[in-house]
Amino acid sequence: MKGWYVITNNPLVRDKLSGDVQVIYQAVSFEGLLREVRDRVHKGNTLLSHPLSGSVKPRETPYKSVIMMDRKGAVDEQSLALIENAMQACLKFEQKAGRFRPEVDKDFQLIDWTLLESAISSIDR
Amino acid sequence: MEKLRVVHYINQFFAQIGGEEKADYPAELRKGEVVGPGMALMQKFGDEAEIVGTIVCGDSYFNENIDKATADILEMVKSLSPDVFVAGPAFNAGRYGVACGTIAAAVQEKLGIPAVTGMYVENPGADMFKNKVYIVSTKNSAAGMRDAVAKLAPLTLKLAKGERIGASVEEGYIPNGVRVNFFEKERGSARAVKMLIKKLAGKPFETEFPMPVFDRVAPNPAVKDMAHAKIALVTSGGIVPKGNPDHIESSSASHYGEYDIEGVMDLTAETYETAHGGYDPVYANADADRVLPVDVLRDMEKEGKIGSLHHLYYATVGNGTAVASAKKFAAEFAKKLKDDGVDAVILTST
Amino acid sequence: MKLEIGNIFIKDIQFASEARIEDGVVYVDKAALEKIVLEDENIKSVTFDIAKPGESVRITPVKDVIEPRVKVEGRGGIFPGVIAKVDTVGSGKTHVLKGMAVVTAGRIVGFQEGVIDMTGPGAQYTPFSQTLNLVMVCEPVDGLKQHDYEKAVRLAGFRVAVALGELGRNVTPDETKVYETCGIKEGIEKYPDLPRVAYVQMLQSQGLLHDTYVYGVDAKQTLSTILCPTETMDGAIVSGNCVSACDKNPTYVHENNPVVEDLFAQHGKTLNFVCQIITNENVYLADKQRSSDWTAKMCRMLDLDGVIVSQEGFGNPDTDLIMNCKKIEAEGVKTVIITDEYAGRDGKSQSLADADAAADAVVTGGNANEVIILPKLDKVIGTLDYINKIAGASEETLQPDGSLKVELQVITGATNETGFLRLSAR
Amino acid sequence: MVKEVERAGLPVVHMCTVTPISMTVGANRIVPTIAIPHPLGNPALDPAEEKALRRKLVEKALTALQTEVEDQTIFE
Repeated sequence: MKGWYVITNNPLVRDKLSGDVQVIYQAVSFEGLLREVRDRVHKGNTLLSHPLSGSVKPRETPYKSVIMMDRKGAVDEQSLALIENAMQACLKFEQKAGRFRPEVDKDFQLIDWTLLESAISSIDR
Repeated sequence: MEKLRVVHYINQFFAQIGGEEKADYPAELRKGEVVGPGMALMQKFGDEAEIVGTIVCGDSYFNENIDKATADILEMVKSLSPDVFVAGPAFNAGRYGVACGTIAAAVQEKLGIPAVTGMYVENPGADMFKNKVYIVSTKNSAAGMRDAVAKLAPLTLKLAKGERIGASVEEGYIPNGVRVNFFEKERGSARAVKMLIKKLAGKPFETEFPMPVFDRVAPNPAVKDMAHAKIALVTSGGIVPKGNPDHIESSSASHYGEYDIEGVMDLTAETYETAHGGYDPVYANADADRVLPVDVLRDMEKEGKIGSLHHLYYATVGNGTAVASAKKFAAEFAKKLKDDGVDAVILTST
Repeated sequence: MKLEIGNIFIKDIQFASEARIEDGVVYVDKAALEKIVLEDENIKSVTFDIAKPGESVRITPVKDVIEPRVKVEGRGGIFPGVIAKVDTVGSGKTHVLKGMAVVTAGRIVGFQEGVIDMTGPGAQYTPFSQTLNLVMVCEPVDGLKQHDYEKAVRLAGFRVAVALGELGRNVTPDETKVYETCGIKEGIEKYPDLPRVAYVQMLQSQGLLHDTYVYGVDAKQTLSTILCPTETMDGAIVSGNCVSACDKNPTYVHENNPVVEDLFAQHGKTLNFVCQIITNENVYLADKQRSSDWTAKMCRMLDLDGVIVSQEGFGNPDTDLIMNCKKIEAEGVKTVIITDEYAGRDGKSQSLADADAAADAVVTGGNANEVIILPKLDKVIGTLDYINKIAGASEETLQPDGSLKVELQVITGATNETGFLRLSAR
Repeated sequence: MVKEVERAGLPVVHMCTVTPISMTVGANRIVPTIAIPHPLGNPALDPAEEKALRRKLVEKALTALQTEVEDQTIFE
């Protein structure tokens, strides 16, 4: 499949994937990343992976990686509903990201990476 | 132990003053008196609480003098410094229900005294106030008094004591949009099996989590004479005068903006912007006509294609999918538009 | 397929030099179990402890809970494809050490969750306050990667549970229950007037700490498929899921799936329990699409009248749940779905991340954001180091008096979405 | 919101990019627009072309308002 890319705020994902696939890395918050994804959906890009992947709660983990398809044109309804619902869901959780000790940060990065990896392996089949 | 103090509100009918012919009876405080349904409540309160005063007010009087009646009754309630305020129950009496809801909500909000009422689920007051005060669900006529009091009295005591209020099914109030946990008698899987058996048999069943519902409103007749029609603009795209003078919040649509565009021919980057946090604002900030087409409508006004563009427009921020909160204030500005003689509305969304 | 479950009621667990079951007491040989655990060179050390209902004990962070079982007749062994060799299970006879559980605990990642309180207000929210728990805390060898650590602890728990189950092989059960389903044609002939019902179980399958295994196969690499419900009673499905403590399914829940049990209770009476359909909850959207398509298709091909759909986990599985529900209903098959809610601490937020009018019959396990105070308990098994670092906990978690102010989501099983508990919300 | 305006007795046309959402929120007269961040514009065009595009959409909206409908209708 062509035209897909990963958008992430997770440095581990950036480092793991660099060179192999197109990665857009932005050093923003979890919600900042969802906002960026939303703007891209508004431009016609579609989601290939779920923006609420994983059971680690929004605002707990600071990291998020999403796979998108570069596409221009009409807004994809499903992508729009998913990203809007995901942004709504964030508001329900207490802001905890950043309160963990530094070594836990690596764990969050790893979990985010493995969730993404599982989605990428679905594309690569 | 001192008894908890309760003030009770009822209408002219339950005070046995009279029916419709006495509905203009003004608000009256009967200090130390227990009237009508108050007797049944007192019985249920036992030693724990007592009604220290009853306020009687005619339904027409209340609804026709709503501001004065509310203010007067608030004073009466305040003078007795109760621990809790009870209104009704109103069963299916519409104006009584609205009065009970209005005054109970006002007592709670203005005086900080917990309040409760009771009515039939289809009473218009129920929909209007269920999210503001606890409304015990009653039958549709006063024949259900015993049942109503059986739920109302214990909830009143809990509120007076400041105890945790359980889920709607436990306490008997009309669901108020706040999800509260409680333990069912059976585990979830057994409840699911029972629900499925009922659903398969075509019998009524009750979901534990109602999905958001979307009702419909029938379309209004078309505009006959566009060349003389007054057209108004409304947008959920958050277009506001530059600087966002009303501080419309970017996400939660808690209020709306009303802006005068008298003499405004074109929205520019210098004069208008978006307060909406739900989309990339770059394009709307560069030219807000992209969301609110004032420029084009001014041209059409000049050309006589439309009669006129209404001098006020209304703006909210709201995601396409999150509509519930917008309902209340939309009703408010819709009424203003109607009163201002607007013929039709163009509503733009991002 | 017909399976006989022989329950051996366990009244107590004690450490002893000789492992055995006598008069309902399980005597555990710590040294022997330690050897079994340390077979895995990735585990440096293990400590065992016992927590009984009513004791002032808190276990955290919990990884998995497992019920010891042993296959005494019929094909295969417990946890096929994982511990026993691959062979179809679900028939013959199985003995169960009823009333006890093996609980694996220990830090795998720094934000891990899972609290079991054996007493106090927290106890009523977890089913595992009612079981006699043998708790094992495993320490990894230095530098072990999280992947390998998770796997090591997961498998060690199963090995210990199987070893304990083995003690019950020759014990006469206190109670015997028989579970039997029929073939398609047989069922139609036997129960011509009963509605045909299946159980659709959604399995968490997203990646590290979010995985489930079916006969040893990672569920995210599976297509939706059919099981005989008795297969799960022999451990056909095991948990590798350590996140979202309140609504993940520990292996114990798979072995004792309440939907399976309660459908069996009605089997042949008010309904014909045809089969169990398992489907996954992947991250990739096309997978969600495919899996829900297949599930709905099978519901149709099996000529079902109704299904119960259970969910696992938070957030994106809401999308799978609604997809399954919508598509199955569209096939003319009636659904009841079981979920839980994240309605915010005040209960006012939208509970699910997805919704549809087709989901008109919902059972809820309650609001996982609801706040609860857990008083200080005398003993902690595992470590409290992470308790104020887990989901649903926050800075003010640890109160001055030693109590914990947390959301229900930290408690293992609190809002379980197979309907394991009585908790609900309105 | 669109429903409340209709409820007040005013014919209303909903100009919106994602028409299924418009259907869900109960609009009766719907005109599809260009894109979420710029429903009535297209920054890729030059200003005159863009305004012409907007004019066309608004004309469509006026047509919708002048058309009797019985049910939810999308004016493509």
